[in-house]
Amino acid sequence: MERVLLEVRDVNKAFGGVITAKNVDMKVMAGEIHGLIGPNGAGKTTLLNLISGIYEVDSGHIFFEGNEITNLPAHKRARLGLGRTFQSPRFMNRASIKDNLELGTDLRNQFTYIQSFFGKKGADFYSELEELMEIAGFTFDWNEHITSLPYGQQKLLEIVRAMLAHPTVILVDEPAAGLNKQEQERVSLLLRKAVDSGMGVVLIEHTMEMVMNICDNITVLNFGEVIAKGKPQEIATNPQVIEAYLGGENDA
Amino acid sequence: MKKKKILTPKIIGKIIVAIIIIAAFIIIPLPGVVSRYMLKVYNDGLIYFIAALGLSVMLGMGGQVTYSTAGIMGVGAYITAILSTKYGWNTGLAIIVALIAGAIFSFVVGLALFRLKGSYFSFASIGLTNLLVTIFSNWMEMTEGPDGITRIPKLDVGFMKFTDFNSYFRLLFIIAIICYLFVLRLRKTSYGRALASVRDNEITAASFGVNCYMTKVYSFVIAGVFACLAGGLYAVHAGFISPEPFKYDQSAIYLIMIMLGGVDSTFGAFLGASLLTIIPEKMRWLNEYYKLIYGVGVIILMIFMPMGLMGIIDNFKYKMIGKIKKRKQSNAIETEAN
Amino acid sequence: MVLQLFITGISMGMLYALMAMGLILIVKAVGVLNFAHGQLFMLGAYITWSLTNQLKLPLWAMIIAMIVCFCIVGLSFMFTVYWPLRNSPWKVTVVISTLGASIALKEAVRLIWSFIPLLSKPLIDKVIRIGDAVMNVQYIFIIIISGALMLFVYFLFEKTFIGKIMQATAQNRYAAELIGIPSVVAIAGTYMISMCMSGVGGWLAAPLFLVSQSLGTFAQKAFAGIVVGGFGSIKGAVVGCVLVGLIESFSILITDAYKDAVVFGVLILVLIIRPTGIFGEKIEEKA
Amino acid sequence: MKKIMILLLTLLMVFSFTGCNRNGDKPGEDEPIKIGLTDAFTGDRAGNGQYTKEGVDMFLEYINGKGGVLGREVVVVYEDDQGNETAAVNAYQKLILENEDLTAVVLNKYSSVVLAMEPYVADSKIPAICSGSNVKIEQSTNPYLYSTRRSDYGSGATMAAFIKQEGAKRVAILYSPDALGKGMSEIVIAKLQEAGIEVVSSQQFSEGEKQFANYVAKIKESNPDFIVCIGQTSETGLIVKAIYDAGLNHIKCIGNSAFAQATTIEQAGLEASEGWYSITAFAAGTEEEPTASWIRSYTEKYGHAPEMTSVTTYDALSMICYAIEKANSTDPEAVNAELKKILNFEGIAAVYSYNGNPMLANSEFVIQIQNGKAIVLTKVIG
Repeated sequence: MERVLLEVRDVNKAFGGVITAKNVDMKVMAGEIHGLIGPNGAGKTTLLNLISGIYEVDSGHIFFEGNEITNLPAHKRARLGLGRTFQSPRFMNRASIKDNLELGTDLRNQFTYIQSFFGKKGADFYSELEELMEIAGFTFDWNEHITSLPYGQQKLLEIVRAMLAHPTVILVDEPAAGLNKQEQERVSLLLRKAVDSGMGVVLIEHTMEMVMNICDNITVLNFGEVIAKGKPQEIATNPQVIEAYLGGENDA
Repeated sequence: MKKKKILTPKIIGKIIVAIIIIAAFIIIPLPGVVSRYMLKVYNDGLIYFIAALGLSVMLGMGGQVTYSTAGIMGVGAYITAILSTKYGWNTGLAIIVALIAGAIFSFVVGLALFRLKGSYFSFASIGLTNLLVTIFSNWMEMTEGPDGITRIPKLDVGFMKFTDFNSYFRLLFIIAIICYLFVLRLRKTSYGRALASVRDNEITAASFGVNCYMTKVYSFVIAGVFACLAGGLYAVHAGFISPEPFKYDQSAIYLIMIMLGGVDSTFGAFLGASLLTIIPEKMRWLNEYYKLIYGVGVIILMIFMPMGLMGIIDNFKYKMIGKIKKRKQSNAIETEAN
Repeated sequence: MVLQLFITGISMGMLYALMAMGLILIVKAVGVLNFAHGQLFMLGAYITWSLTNQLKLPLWAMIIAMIVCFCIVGLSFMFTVYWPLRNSPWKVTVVISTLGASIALKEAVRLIWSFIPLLSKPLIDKVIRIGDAVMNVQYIFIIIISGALMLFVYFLFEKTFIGKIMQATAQNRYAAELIGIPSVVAIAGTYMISMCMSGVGGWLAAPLFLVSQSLGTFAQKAFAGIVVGGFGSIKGAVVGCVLVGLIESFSILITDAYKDAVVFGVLILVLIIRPTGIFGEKIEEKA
Repeated sequence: MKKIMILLLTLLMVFSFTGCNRNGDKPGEDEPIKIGLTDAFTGDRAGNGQYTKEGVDMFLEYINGKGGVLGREVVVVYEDDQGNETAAVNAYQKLILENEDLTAVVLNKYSSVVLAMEPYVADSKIPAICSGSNVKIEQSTNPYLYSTRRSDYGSGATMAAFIKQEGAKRVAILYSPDALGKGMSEIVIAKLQEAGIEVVSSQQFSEGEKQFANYVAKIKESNPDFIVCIGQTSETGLIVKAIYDAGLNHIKCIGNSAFAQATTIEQAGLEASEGWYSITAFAAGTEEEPTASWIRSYTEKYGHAPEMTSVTTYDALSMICYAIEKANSTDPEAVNAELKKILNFEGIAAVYSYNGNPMLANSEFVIQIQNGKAIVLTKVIG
């Protein structure tokens, strides 16, 4: 099903003199893990912030399921089905794990505050949560403080929380950073599960091994510009990409 | 890992608390149990508690420091006083109108003030309080200026009269319980979670569909309604109001009540409110030194108990559960070992 | 009359600007507004009164003693109110502790110097006439000295190396420490300068408004000036405060009693139209 | 370290619950006669409380030196009303509820504070003598309320008459934002218009004001030939200095009683206060006996001249003791009845007599400040 979920068309963004995005084009298809790679400071996270509405674009357009969301504020884009995780996990660290996860399900149910006050409960998400936790490979005490979980588990839980919100597209920012081999495997499984249930995934990641074997399409960014697009195999052999990453063969 | 229903200890805890509350409700207002002046102090304490509850939604759940509690309390008090003395309305009706007016006023002002963030919002709320106090002290035709309004009639709702401190104590007690349950309920709703997410990080909140700006404005409205309710009840209780109790330095007391009680807990607001009304009475012998010790005490409180009394109790509970769990795990390991 | 309103407005504006400068230094160094700033201003007035009237120091000796006292007060204020809380995860604790400090300072001053307002003689007790307007010489001192102090602080922070250190510590204390800046010294320096500025403000204002506990109320006008001028920019604060002084002064044409209401009304209006103030830039929060 | 601090704080709170509360002792034959007193001992108006206390100590020294009243020692119970209406209401209720055997109460001079307490004075049925001068106190029908002052109505009329006598044509008025300012300015304006004198500007300055240059500039703009100022002692010094700085001291200026007090003259300075007129029940520089000798002994005892509140408190206490002796009992009702019979009682500040309304004083002085001294020009009676 070749349906375009998210399209970024000719987007530019600069902070003062620093150009972080220069006429960037990107398309994310349904049921696809779209890799977004590039050296540090290439503007990957900034692009994610532009898509999720944290920053406003200087020029260009962003389309979500066909309709334009360029000038929508961040919370409206989230409500349309745009999920997001962050480089370092962001939880309400003085609240319990239950409250943090329910922040995700609130996004799915989208009840008004008054409905929620008078006890309107969404569908029971425990079974779904158990299924996802099986993939994530760890359990937790429901009322425990989030800070009691180790870093790796927090990263995984952040993906689970984003998935609980049933987004159409989920933007994942370096989920495997700082994780051991086994946990990285879990991340791939989770993202595969997300794609199987119809979500589109935009994955920023540095561990090439993971990117190469789970991504369906890849866009490469360098200094805010798209320098290559295509299947993982094409990208692996593309001279420009190698040069951008390794700083060129003939350098000393 | 499903939500376990821990039956016994929590439920028993709740029953004990309920018994204490009902006992206090019946015994304290009985004549002779407490001196008439102390009863007046307890009533003041309950009124401050209601205002502090409103602030606990904004500060405790939403992380927004505001100095406008006393100012908006003044709005409620003056509307109630003016309607009941100058226009002869029934006091109960006047309080209800004060609530509605307070909600509208807080909404409009909230829209303006929340264009600012962090400390700049807090001290813009100081500007708001000063603006209100200047109006209270200079609009002689309506508010009688610094002389204040005297002889505000007691609450007389047809079938029930609350003329003396004892009956008024019971009314305040019930209203305080209702407000307390409302805020407790609020924490568990999607609004409570949205507000907590705004407190911890607005960007995360936005990416979960929370409209941070409006969420903060709604919390300002809730705090405003509670403050106006407290203001109206205060006017009727004291029978006299002047601009004095609604000034900027009075607003500081509500903030300190929440921090003393414990910022994260609704019960903390009650603890803070009752302590800060009873301690000044009992510390009369300090007289002119009282304020100095009070100021220094606030600094010490922030250094050693940033999460307030309830913070300590929670830590204590948390450590205890930690110990029990460890003991369970250690004997689990022992049983496995042998 | 308009000339008189203009002169009074400018002179009061410069006084508020002096306080605002001290306040902004703390905001830049610590990230939180110091709610005890008005009381430090008042403390400055009382200290200088004691130095001149009780110790009978000549002017030049008094100025040196004054600066030394202000540095000591600035340091002790920092080590009691800010330093123990520097690592607290939640900024509100620092805000409330400055609140506690403002209450304690007001009472301490009342106990040491008693509550009867004290009279302090101006440097030159003369009044000069400009057209039909009149200006107390003390105002000229306020304008000159506060102008000089502001330039000094502006250069210190923007141009000198020490200024760079202080700004670096202010923006990111953790990173500054990583590259070897002793953040204790930098922040202490900022607090000392801030106290000197508000202390000098107190010294200059005392002859005009008597030395009393209610001097602290000027802080709220200085706050208003900072918002009107723009977040955290030193230029913005000075212009904002002078504007607030002028608004306050000219508001007498429309109302006599509601003067303060006009000032704070304008403050809230500015918030609605241009929340970042005149010079403030929109602050992009990093994701 | 953290543990010790928490322990200390919780101990502090526990201790505070069991804190000592004074129980009222029962009246007996040799028990001291208790008179209540509320005034501002803290807050911005705390200076007033200090002068009141000095007046009380002088009276107690005098009366107990003479063997007290009815052979019993006289004692004064203090309560701090912080000079603001809300704290005053609390303080008064605390005073009454914690001391059941009070014979009478002395209140302070701030009319808005007294008016706030007035309903509670009526409920407790204990005679209270204040030193407020507001018209609302004069019109009060509360049988237990008295004042050692002449009402603003009287002083306002005297002020207007004096201005007329001085041949003024254009009068500017600047008044404080409280009962005193609002009340008195209305009467003065009414009386001046009756006498055909034009009121060229009338301004109410904002509360806690410090910068009067702009108000004075507006007065200068309306070029008056007479200036009337009404305010409390915390502002009067600044107003006089502002008028002097603006170069208006060639214009005659008159103020209410606060402008005749020692603190005002000291704060404004000798040149600035030179020539100011004032309508006051008491002036520290008066030569009138017995006031002058009392002032000398006061200044010897405390090292500074008394304020009006010192002498009005002294007179209030002496009237209460006089009524106790006449009623030969400390029962508030009996003492209250005696207070209603007071006629030409020789006080320090004035001659007091009850004639139907709470205002006991009916004499006042028109004074002028010459070289820092308040010189009595005329004495106004009735």
